[in-house]
Amino acid sequence: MMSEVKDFASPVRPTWCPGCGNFGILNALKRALANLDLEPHQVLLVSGIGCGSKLPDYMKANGFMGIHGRVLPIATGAKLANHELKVIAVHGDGDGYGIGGNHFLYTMRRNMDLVDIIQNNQVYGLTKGQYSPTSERGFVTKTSPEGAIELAVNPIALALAAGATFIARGFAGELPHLAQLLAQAIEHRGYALVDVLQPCVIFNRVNTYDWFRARLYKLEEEEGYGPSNREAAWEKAFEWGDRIPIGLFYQVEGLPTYEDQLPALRVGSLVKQGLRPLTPEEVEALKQEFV
Amino acid sequence: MMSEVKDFASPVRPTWCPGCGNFGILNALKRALANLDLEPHQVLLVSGIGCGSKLPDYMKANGFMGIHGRVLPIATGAKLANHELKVIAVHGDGDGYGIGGNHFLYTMRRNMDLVDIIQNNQVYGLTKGQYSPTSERGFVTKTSPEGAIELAVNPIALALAAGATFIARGFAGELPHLAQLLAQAIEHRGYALVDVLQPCVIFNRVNTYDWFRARLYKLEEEEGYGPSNREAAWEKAFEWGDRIPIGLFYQVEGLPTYEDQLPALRVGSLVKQGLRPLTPEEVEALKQEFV
Amino acid sequence: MIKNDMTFKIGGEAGQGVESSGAGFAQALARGGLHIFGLQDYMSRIRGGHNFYQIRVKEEDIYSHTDAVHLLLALNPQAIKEHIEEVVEGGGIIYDESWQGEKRELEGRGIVPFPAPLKRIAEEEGGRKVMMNTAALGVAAGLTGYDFEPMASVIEDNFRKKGASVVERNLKVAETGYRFAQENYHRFDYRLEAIEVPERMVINGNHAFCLGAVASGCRFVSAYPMTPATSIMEWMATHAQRYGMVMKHTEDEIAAICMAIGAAHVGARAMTATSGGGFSLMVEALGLAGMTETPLVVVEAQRPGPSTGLATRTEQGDLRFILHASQGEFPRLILAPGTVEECFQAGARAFNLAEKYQCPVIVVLDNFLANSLRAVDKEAFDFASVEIDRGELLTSEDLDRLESRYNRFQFTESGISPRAVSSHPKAVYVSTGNVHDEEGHITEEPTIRTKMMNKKMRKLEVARREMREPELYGPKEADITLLGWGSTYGPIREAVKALNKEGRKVNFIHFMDIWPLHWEEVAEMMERAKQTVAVENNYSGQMADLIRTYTGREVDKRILRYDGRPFSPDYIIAHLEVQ
Amino acid sequence: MIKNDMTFKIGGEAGQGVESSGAGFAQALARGGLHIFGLQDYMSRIRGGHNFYQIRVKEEDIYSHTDAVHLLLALNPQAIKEHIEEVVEGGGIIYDESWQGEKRELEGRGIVPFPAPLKRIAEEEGGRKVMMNTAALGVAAGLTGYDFEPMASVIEDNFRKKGASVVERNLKVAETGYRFAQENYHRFDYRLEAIEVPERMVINGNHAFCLGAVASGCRFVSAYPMTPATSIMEWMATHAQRYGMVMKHTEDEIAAICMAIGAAHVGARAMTATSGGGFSLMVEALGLAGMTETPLVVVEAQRPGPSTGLATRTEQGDLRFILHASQGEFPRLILAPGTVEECFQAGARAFNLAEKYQCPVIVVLDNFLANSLRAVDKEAFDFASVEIDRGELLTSEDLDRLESRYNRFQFTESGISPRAVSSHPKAVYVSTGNVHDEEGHITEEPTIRTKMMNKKMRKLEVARREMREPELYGPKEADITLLGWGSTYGPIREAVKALNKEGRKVNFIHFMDIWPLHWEEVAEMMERAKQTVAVENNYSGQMADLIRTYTGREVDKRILRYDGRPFSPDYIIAHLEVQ
Ligand SMILES: Cc1ncc(C[n+]2csc(CCOP(=O)(O)OP(=O)(O)O)c2C)c(N)n1
Ligand SMILES: Cc1ncc(C[n+]2csc(CCOP(=O)(O)OP(=O)(O)O)c2C)c(N)n1
Ligand code: SF4
Ligand code: SF4
Ligand SMILES: [Mg+2]
Ligand SMILES: [Mg+2]
Repeated sequence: MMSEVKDFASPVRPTWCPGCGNFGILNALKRALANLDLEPHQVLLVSGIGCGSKLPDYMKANGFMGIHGRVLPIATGAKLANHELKVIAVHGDGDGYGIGGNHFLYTMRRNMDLVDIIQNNQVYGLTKGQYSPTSERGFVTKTSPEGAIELAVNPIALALAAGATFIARGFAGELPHLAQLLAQAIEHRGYALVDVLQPCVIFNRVNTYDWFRARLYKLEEEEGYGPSNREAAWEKAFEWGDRIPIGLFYQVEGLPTYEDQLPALRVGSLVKQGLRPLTPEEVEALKQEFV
Repeated sequence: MMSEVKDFASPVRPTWCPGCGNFGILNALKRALANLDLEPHQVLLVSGIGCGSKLPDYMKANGFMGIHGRVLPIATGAKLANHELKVIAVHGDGDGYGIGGNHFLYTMRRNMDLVDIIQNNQVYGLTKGQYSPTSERGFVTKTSPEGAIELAVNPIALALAAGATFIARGFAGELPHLAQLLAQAIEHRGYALVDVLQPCVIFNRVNTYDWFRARLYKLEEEEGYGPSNREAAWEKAFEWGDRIPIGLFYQVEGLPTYEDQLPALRVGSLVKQGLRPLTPEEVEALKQEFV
Repeated sequence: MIKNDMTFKIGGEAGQGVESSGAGFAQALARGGLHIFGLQDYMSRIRGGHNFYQIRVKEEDIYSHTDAVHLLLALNPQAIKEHIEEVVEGGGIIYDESWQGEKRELEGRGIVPFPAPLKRIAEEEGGRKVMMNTAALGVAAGLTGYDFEPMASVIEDNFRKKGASVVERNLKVAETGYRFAQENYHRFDYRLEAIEVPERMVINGNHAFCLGAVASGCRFVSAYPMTPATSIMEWMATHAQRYGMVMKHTEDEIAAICMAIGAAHVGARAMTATSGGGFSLMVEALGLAGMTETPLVVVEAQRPGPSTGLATRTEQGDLRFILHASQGEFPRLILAPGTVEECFQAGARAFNLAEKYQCPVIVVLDNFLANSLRAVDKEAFDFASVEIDRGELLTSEDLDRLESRYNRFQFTESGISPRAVSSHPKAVYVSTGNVHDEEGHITEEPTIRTKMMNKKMRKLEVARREMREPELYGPKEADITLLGWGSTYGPIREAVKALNKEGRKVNFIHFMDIWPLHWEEVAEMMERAKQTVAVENNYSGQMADLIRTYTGREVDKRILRYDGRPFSPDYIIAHLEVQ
Repeated sequence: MIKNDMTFKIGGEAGQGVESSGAGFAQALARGGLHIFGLQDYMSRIRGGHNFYQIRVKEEDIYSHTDAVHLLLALNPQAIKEHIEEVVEGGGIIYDESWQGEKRELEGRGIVPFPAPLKRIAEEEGGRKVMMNTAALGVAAGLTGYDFEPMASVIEDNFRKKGASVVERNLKVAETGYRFAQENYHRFDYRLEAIEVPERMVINGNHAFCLGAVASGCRFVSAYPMTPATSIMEWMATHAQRYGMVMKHTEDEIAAICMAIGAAHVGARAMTATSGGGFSLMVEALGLAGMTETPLVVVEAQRPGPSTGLATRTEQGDLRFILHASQGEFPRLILAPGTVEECFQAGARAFNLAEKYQCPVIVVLDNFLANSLRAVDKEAFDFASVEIDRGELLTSEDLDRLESRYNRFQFTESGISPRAVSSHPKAVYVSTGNVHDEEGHITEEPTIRTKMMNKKMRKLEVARREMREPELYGPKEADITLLGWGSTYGPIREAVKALNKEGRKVNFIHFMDIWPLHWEEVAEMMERAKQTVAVENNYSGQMADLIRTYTGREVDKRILRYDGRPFSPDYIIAHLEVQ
């Protein structure tokens, strides 16, 4: 039985604003999972707090909506305990690059086998429009009334510096392309970042669908660009102006994931191993350590 | 009256182990301050928790020893309230790149006018030898009995990705060179990272003085290398093997600091502005907003 | 005919401007000299769902909403479904004429239907459907016979920033609605009439706190957005430049409190504001402020927990947490204002208390108090009486004269050690979260530890003297004594008033300062009371437990509400009856 | 001649191996069939300063150290200065022969001086000065007439990892010291003699907890180092592979608790361990576990606060904090074991309780209990009785048979909703920290909120039934009843024993389970007691306050210690006298 997009349909109607970029992400994700023939129970979506982080409620799949900024450690714990699950993190730019920034760095260093989808609307949506880590300089919000004065986070550059093994950027307005990127990310063994440009039609009146459409181009279509060159990726990471690249910036394959390197997991996932009383020999060995 | 190294002498004797790299850092810092003719009351040292973070107790200068990992926000608050103080953060690699990693990213993005000295011994000293974010792969400790399996943090690369305007690496065993770097960092307007390789003679038996001496070379002496080229710095950032560079990797001058961009600070520091009752006009204006 | 005593309710979905028009209407009523209480209710989403705004209006000062609705402004059909039960007989509902089938049901219930061409007016006169809210307000004003003038002035003020055309179109929409009502409706029992009084402010708890804070010289605010505290940092952001403040939106709440500690350490009056989830992240640094004796003000605006809970709703579930947050023991002061006046005072008092006792001061609000609007006389906020008292803070001149070594943490009888902020050559010292000696250096000496702990804790005894005793409202002698703290003040007060009017003998003890308290006084108050009933917006009755801990007296009954909704006087009265 | 009843104290600076040799010696005594209690005391530094290790030894089971020292092993001159006052008349001090001027002072106090060539033996026989500690142990064994055999076996075991040469050199050093003592010393009143008993374990609270946890199937540990909890994660790290566990040293404590939540959510028995400062950072996620009903075990090994406080010392200052940590209200279970046996049991019980009640279980330790060594019979840890009870956990087979929709948060009478872990096609659901309905979806419905809150809180009532009642030690009838919780068990028990021996009538109520409790039982116990005295290692008497909150009974007296040092029986007795 092949799985289909509709298998991932939730009974809950999204509360997102009409036109919100999150619809595109939701649909692309369903499509990617269906294309890979995954079923809802094989997937665990972990999210945080924010508009985008409500996604797991709007999709049929195992879901855990945690607290703001802590998506990656929760996802990591779940993956380490049951590495047979496809664990997909999905959260906003504030959640992922802001309050959760350190977990982001650490998860990349570990090469945890997770997909990390960032709903990057360059603003705090759910709290009604404050500037976010990816807001551009000068972006006026309620907490930056004279315009943001911090350099915007560059997730691609950071990911390169931190050793991520799969680094991509998608656009919520380009469903097939995004679905394709997500499928690649899910298939990648190791940490996979998919930063998704996600228009917020309410609080970000600068980086709109049109604004992006006028600037975006696909790396796949860029003459001579391949995702295996760290230096080239580093250069592309800073391209954010008249032209903005989407697609796969960088990928290294074949590196061991964190889970691969844990001896206790070689015999199967922790959850599969189940629980059993210690054998008398084990008990004796434990006691003997202290005799 | 010129200030001298001994002006910075504290009555407290350091509790560091004999031979600890922190002695070199302490002495270099005193020398840098004296060379710049700064006096103890003009400086505020902010530290966290760790062996190295005890430094402010061992030096005469204003000091605030906070909690583990939160050095940079405390330093930032102090600097924003009194930007006439030279605020110098000093903390371990676990404190700064580990638990405090996100504050590190943010402080760089802000270009806060702070000096950030990291006592990088590649291990947790005070808690008696667990691996740290900068521990090399395979490093065996009590929490990595089979060797660390995370990619070591690359502070130089991260700093480049996050937009730091001054990025340097020193060595605790090279006092004059380190003192010189620290003086440059203190004079730099904006955020200045000085990652200091600091041998821990107790818990790091790999990265010893000798190990470093056999590998270190100075960027200043490197033919054709200048600190103004981000691409060149990016390349050097990954050099960690038979040759390891120390010195100034990267510097951009002339960018506004965070404090420069805050309108309320133009008339002087918050602390200088003092406290006064509101004028009747101000009171009326405030009330009128709600009428 | 009932004059100047009614409740409006505006209902619709997020994005229809329920809150902004509700708040605007409240202000228009206040400009007409009427007292108002405005209650905001919205879901945790940006568009859609169901929100309402409820405005109670009266000639006398009022402290709370009440449940009965006299005029419902339904911005969509769902609003009728949601609220029809609340509308009294003889009350009315304004709705768009296009909706079918409402009329009969309303009439069956004795509710007067007021269908009006809201959508048409909005689109034709304003050019945007979203102006239905303005149209409905116009209709409501017309229907109740209220002056158009105050409404026009509010529209002008509120839309000014968006440009003259927006102002004009809104005015036209409102006016058309107003005229439509006057021309078409004839029977409605409720009327409003502007009266002559001095100017009034319409303000919520968060903003009232901000005014107090600015008055007392707040210089530094670092915070991270979290409902319902966010409007504090947002207000501070827009006022930072003019009032010489820095407002820093930080990377998280840990950074927020730490920056405030850094700023306070070097001498700026500093604060942060958050809700329970953010406060959870601040807990470690709160202890640092305790240990380093850093003056720090923290606003904790509660919402229902645990965890994310109900993000846009109200609860008083964090009291015990706030009281005990962080490892170890250290002095902290806790204020829990109950009205906008007390919020203003808390803003003004908090920084003095923090600097005098060199410790964290936590101001406990909640969504209900933070967001509800009340009209108060401009004089209710007594700026002139706000004194800035920095306690034992050594000036530069004091320090110049200093002969002996400066001991930042000197053992003193009061427990308060004269404070110098970093930057004077004679007062160069270290502060640390480790146990330290008088000079500030790290020590592990047991006797110093004990002495330092005692020194710090003595500050609480001194502070206790200036904490406000619980306040008694109502008759001295009563059969029932209600107990409340913080934001429940309004609903309880109104319940007590109503009950006594009915001939019952009920009074009310309101705790606005929570820690430290003179517990003997509280014990005496409890002793004098016949039957005590705690009224708390939480599951367990946290204040009741606190009273038992420190007085030994068990509260006789607890009326607890923890569904995320605030108490109303009606709710309290109803639950008082069922024993 | 006093046989098998004495206290050793080894003093020196960090880096001299005070702790390792103390622990080794303790083990050697236990191998000789003696009971020991080993108290560790060290400063927060890696080298230098002053540390000591104190070993009390006796033929009967002992639960605590006592103050009197009978033989001091001074590894440096400072050790004599620090501890001379504690040495009894007739006791002795072993020190290096090179130190001058000690002899006369000792003799003046009736202390026997035992100068020995410690340094020379260490350097000549062992090749390293640091082996002075081994030399001193050898001397001590020789002096007290203890068998050399058990000591040799411990040296062999402990140094095996470092290679045969290190073992051999240590053995030679010890033996030389041993012989030196036997040949040179003749008068000393204290003697030790090995006796025949079954094998005993020498273990501290942290490791005892680990054994219990592993026995009950702990599969996942994520933690960040923090004294005094670190040895838990370190022990787990070295045992992970063999016992099928993952131990993750995380980036911080927030990640630590969150990873454990993630692991627990998908079905692994998961825990984290920290001290107060790290627990502060876990507070937000603790509430998440509460809201999502995730089974989670958290060890909180206390040390003196606030803030960094005294990092290597002991206190019981976090009880109220732990009880109320995180915004809002949710069920949590709190265990506070008092002995290594109870630590083992807590390890074994915690995971069952967490899974049965689907909530966080917090095990409260402190530095004193975490690090003190005690000898116990191997049978004292009853692995065979450890049952794994996962509560209402639906198996794959249960789910295969499921006919209806799976409701993860079903309303049930017990409050416990049958749990399925993510990965079964018939139980695909969402969990959230928001208020949610039975299925797990986010809701803001007030009635569902109230019902869900009630459902969750009902679990506490069920759990209460299996919580352990406070335990009475000593005579049923007594003039004084001491009250304690957690780690004070040992010292209080020994004090009670001693007092009754003297003819006083004293008993003791020990709380090892803290929350939830049958408070009526506690009230009755309090009722039966004549004079009650709380003995707590904190400033305010937190348990005494708790008792008052839930029973209304005020404790008559509080003996409080908060200088970072543990109680000894002597201390308690002395403070009981001064009224
Ligand atoms: C600890 C904590 N602090 C603050 C909040 C309030 N909060 C909820 S969502 C959010 C930010 C949302 O921005 P983002 O992550 O970019 O998500 P978006 O809404 O834009 O999708 C904040 C600050 C919270 N829930 N928890
Ligand atoms: C919140 C918190 N967690 C854990 C600790 C315990 N702790 C103290 S220092 C330290 C790490 C020290 O490593 P590093 O920062 O590299 O400093 P070093 O000792 O190596 O100089 C830790 C984990 C703490 N003090 N606070
Ligand atoms: S506020 Fe923005 S991000 Fe949130 S749902 Fe609406 S459009 Fe989407
Ligand atoms: S343990 Fe290492 S870092 Fe700490 S004082 Fe000793 S040598 Fe220095
Ligand atoms: Mg966002
Ligand atoms: Mg380190």
